[in-house]
Amino acid sequence: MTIAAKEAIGAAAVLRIYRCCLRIRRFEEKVAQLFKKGLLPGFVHLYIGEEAVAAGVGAALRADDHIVSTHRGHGHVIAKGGDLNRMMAELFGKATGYCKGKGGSMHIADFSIGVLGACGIVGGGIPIALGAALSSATRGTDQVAATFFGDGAANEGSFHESLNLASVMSLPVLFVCENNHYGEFTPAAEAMNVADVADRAAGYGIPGVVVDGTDPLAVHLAAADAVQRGRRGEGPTLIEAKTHRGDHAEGEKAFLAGQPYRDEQELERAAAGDPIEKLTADIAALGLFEADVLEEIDREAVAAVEEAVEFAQNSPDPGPEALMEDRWASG
Amino acid sequence: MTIAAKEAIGAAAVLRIYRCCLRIRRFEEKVAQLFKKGLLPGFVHLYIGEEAVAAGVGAALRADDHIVSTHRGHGHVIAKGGDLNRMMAELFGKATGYCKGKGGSMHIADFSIGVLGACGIVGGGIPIALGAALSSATRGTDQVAATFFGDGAANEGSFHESLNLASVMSLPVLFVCENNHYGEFTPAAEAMNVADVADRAAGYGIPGVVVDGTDPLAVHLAAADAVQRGRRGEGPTLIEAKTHRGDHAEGEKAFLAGQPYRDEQELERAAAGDPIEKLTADIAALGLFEADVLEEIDREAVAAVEEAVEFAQNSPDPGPEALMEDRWASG
Amino acid sequence: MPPKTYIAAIREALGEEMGHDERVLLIGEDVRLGVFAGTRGLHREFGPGRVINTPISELAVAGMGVGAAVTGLRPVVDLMFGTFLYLAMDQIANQAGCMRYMFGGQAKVPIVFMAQNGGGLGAGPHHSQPMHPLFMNMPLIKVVAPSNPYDAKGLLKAAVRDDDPVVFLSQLSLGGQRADVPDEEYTIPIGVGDLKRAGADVTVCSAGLTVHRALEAASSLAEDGIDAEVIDLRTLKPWDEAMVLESVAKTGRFVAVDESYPTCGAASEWAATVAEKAFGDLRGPVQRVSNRPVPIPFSPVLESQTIPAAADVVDAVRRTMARG
Amino acid sequence: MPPKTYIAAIREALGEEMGHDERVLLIGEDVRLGVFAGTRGLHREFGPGRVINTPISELAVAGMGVGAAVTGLRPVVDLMFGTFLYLAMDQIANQAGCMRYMFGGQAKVPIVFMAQNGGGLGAGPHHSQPMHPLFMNMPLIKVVAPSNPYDAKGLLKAAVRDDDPVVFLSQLSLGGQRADVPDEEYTIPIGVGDLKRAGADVTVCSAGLTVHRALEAASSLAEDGIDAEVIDLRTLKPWDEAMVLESVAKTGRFVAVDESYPTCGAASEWAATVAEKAFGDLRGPVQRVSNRPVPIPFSPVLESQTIPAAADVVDAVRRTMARG
Ligand SMILES: Cc1ncc(C[n+]2csc(CCOP(=O)(O)OP(=O)(O)O)c2C)c(N)n1
Ligand SMILES: Cc1ncc(C[n+]2csc(CCOP(=O)(O)OP(=O)(O)O)c2C)c(N)n1
Ligand SMILES: [Mg+2]
Ligand SMILES: [Mg+2]
Repeated sequence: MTIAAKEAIGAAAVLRIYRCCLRIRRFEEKVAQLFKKGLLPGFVHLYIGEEAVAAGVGAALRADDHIVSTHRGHGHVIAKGGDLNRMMAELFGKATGYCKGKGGSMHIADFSIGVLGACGIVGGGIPIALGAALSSATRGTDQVAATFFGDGAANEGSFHESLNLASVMSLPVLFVCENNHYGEFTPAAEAMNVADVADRAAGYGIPGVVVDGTDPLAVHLAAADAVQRGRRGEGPTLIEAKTHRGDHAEGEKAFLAGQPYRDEQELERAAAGDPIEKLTADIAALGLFEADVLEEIDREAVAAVEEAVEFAQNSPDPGPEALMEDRWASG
Repeated sequence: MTIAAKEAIGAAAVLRIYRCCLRIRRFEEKVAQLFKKGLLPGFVHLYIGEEAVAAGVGAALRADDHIVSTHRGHGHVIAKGGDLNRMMAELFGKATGYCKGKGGSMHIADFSIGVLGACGIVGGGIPIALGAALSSATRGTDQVAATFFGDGAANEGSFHESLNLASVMSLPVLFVCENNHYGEFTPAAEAMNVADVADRAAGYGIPGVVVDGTDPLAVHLAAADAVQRGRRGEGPTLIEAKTHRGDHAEGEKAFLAGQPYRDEQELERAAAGDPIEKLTADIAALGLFEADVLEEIDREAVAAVEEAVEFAQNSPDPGPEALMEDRWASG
Repeated sequence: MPPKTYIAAIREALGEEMGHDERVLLIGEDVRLGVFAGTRGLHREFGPGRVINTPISELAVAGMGVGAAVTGLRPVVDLMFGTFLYLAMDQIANQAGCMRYMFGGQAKVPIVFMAQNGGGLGAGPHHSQPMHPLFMNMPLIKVVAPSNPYDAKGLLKAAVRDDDPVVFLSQLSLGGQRADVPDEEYTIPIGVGDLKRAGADVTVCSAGLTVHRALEAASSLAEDGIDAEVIDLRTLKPWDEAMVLESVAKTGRFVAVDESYPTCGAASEWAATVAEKAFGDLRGPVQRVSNRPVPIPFSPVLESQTIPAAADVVDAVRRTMARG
Repeated sequence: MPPKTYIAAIREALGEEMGHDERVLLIGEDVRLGVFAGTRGLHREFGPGRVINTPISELAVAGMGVGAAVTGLRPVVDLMFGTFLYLAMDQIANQAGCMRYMFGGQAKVPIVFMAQNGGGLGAGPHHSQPMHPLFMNMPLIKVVAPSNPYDAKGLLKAAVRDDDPVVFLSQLSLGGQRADVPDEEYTIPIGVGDLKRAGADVTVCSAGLTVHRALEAASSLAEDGIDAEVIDLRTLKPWDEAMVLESVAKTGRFVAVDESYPTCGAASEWAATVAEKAFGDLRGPVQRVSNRPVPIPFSPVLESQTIPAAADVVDAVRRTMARG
């Protein structure tokens, strides 16, 4: 995408996207450290390398739009404006966490900002976004719902059924496929016989767009288009963002005992495709902000993450009374 | 399709297809009568109008190939060479039936001729065909597996997962979509936003073919191609046969209490698209057989169906000992 | 007021709740024409925005319902036959059944999953399997199974108003039942059983179709001087333990009758609870009457042998009376 | 011979069976690298035709396994976590679980579905729900749940050789266990329990992880002079009723301990059966120890409170000893 195309985005949105990328990156780097120290229970999947997707889409959404997230979901929550303290506390399993310690890394939700929850079931969150979109359609608002999922999830039945259902109901849904080329340790190229997940959109009669998922502003423009279609009542869009992740899950190297699974080219492409570098270069090319503005944003992000760790570590574990709470909404 | 293209089929195959169509038609007409008389329990879905699909595909298969069938499955069984007596007895729930009365109309199977069973779960049979194909691939034979399913089933997750899985494994599977334009009482046009189910094949990197599903010889040619691809190790094919059915299920008019659901055009198209008439015309155009040959085939079919009814009616109900039999293959 | 059928009662419940509360939507395959679950006519009344006729996609349809529920609607998702719920199980068990708790109380999931449960139709295994024990085992799913038109209406209305996920299981084998069903507003609270017949000698506990078999059995036992108390639980989870335990305290004998597979079935739960909590009251062994452990066969002759019959209940009562 | 881990035992069983019988295939997501279910290394040994690494498509993968089984292969389908089985449920319950019976005995369905069951991982609800009661309820599915490496190997080999569908549930929470596992050929028959500890006062019945909790409880009860007999069922369906009833005939008391949700759980089945068939032997009420009825929470502090602990077993034993 040319830099000219990106000029339309405007300084405020670019700044928002930059801040978001930095917050995600710094948060995740810290989580990696904490995990290595053995401070975080369970499975942890980081969003490092994929920041462009959440940040680009997030900046195209309104506060009252909904998102549904995945096992690799920290970035989505941050992009929707989530609270780092409560997210970090949740990763520690603390009572002050988003889910009071009951959900953990794979189940962060913040209903107050439209985050309908991360999901440990691959593809499990996709149809839930249709329901959020149906709600807004029923209420007559122009809210949209975005659902994130991986290349691997695109082979689940829920993907197919959901794209078709959203299409025939013309629901305002953004299907955001984060194609990081692997589902766990299986290359996408082995798990599907087409180069682009976006090609599947044609089978549902909806637009399918491939975008560089390491380019935050490119993702943003694609998302903004799709959001506009949704708000205008023109139905869903499938956006496939080609991106790269680090490890599938923290601790995987020990766990795989040295078995390799990513090819050299992919590792090189991943290294070359840092979304923050790309965004920094774009910002320079657009002549928007000086380096010190960006540095200040980074410092803020680092500080916010430090605060989050402190908040989490100083928070209490859930008490025994918590075990049987939060079960029923009715009597 | 031009008549010239059909010349390659050869007299024997054409005769087989004609015989098959007639056997299906006469069988189903009789079943309709029996159902009306209240002699058949449960739900019964007839294949009248769709004979071209089973007959055309069936004649492209070898005896050792496998098929997986649907709730609308009588025609598939006949096309694979099934025994009318045992099928009719099964519809009556008799001990001499294919499944000893335990399956009924929606669960006819004949493993001895490669019919791995009809399936009451829409889309439930699709992945099973992959397993049959995997078996032949594992044994190193060139058997193929055909799985029939409706336009409605093409919106099930199992369709998507199965096409993708067969594609990446390059399994010799014929996915035969019988698009009769309705899933129960919902038009396909409302249940999907594309004109052709075959369009979905591209999303899996496999060929998708639309064929006139009221034209037995056209279906046969498409199926024969797909079978050859499968036998050559070139993987699966999606064949979409556009066809028409009568009622969704026997007794539906009473049941729907007069609520209409098919539009006039569809009814007209259905009336115009009788596969047996089309085939008869083709046979005449090809100059293959005289009318008396065809009449004799019809008489044979009628007689075979009469015999089947007699066999079924003279057969005993399953005895009480049958209830707990056929549960475990192991001890 | 002429008696109404079970299906008409369901239709009335849906119509009334949709009329009261515009957040109530009906979603499912062929809900427009109303295949049988009593949705017929609602499309004309409420239009396609409230009665949503979907493709055949159980998983996405259920999931869309879940998403609608957590964002303020009150969907009723009609999945037609219980066995089709296997396809939607992830959305029911992992999503609807976990969201509130796993999100620390943030989510409210007021959704009803409706389906026809069990056999008696001559429709073969894929349309007949009894599903309720699976849902009973899920910790945060409620399960109701009305045995008659009056309860069907009252329980369905209560289910729609409930703020948690409810699986509403009706039975086509009860479709022909007719009973007086008031046009006036009423609901039946979830979790409260119904004492169908008072008796002194033995407590027979059941739900759904088999309540009728239990009542038949009670009549025939009465001829022999055995006075059975029959409880219709109506709600399978949370079930009315108190009513059952109170009854057993009086009768000292317990028979659980349920149309599901025996192992980990509903009858297992009832029998275990009574044996655990009312041991001191028991004067004979608890007895279970469940389906034979086979996928419901097609042949009506065989099918009728798989589902508990009144005679099976009578035998079970005699077994527990014979002892102690 | 150094002790082997639970996971190594699983790997050995698979390797041996694949070595013996070329019809045995391993199918699943990431079975090539072997995420944890003991499939690691088999790909190198047997190649991609025997160890089939699939896309993330549980339903089709399970269904492909079913189709392979009925056409002469003996697939082992690894579905990773128990909760993912919800997505494959139609193929397990409606297809694998019905085909033989509903086709009148024509089909033989020798398939093993493998998954990690239950909690203890700090992985949150979507990776921790105990699934076994659902499969126990399906009439024609066998369910095994080994509690130690020796049984894991022997039962998995038996499962692979079984001609019917078997759900093989291992537990990551047992992954660290080590025990002597012979290199020599052996199998453990499906359906036969293992008397882990003989005792005179109370029968404690369990399977999987909770067997260890039961044994712990037995040790601590022994200090107080209570002599518990501990049975490891090993197979959850068909389960060894005879062993349990014989034990209860001796002890007169029964405690069922199981890591599943309480309603219609495995403990319900065991308790109901004992109350039904050994009533005359019972000197105190049967007792169940099950999970708390909540989706297994993430926080290890909370999680450890949801799964039966040795102290819960001790309490249950005391409850039943206190009476009668
Ligand atoms: C239904 C289901 N199947 C399998 C898994 C195990 N699993 C967790 S993450 C993952 C890979 C998902 O790949 P993708 O959708 O591409 O997302 P990514 O991890 O690459 O972001 C798998 C298979 C799961 N959590 N849920
Ligand atoms: C999983 C599932 N959902 C719903 C049904 C109910 N049902 C039976 S036939 C049918 C229509 C299927 O339509 P299609 O696949 O087009 O096949 P057709 O009947 O038109 O041949 C439906 C919805 C079912 N049997 N299984
Ligand atoms: Mg991926
Ligand atoms: Mg159709």
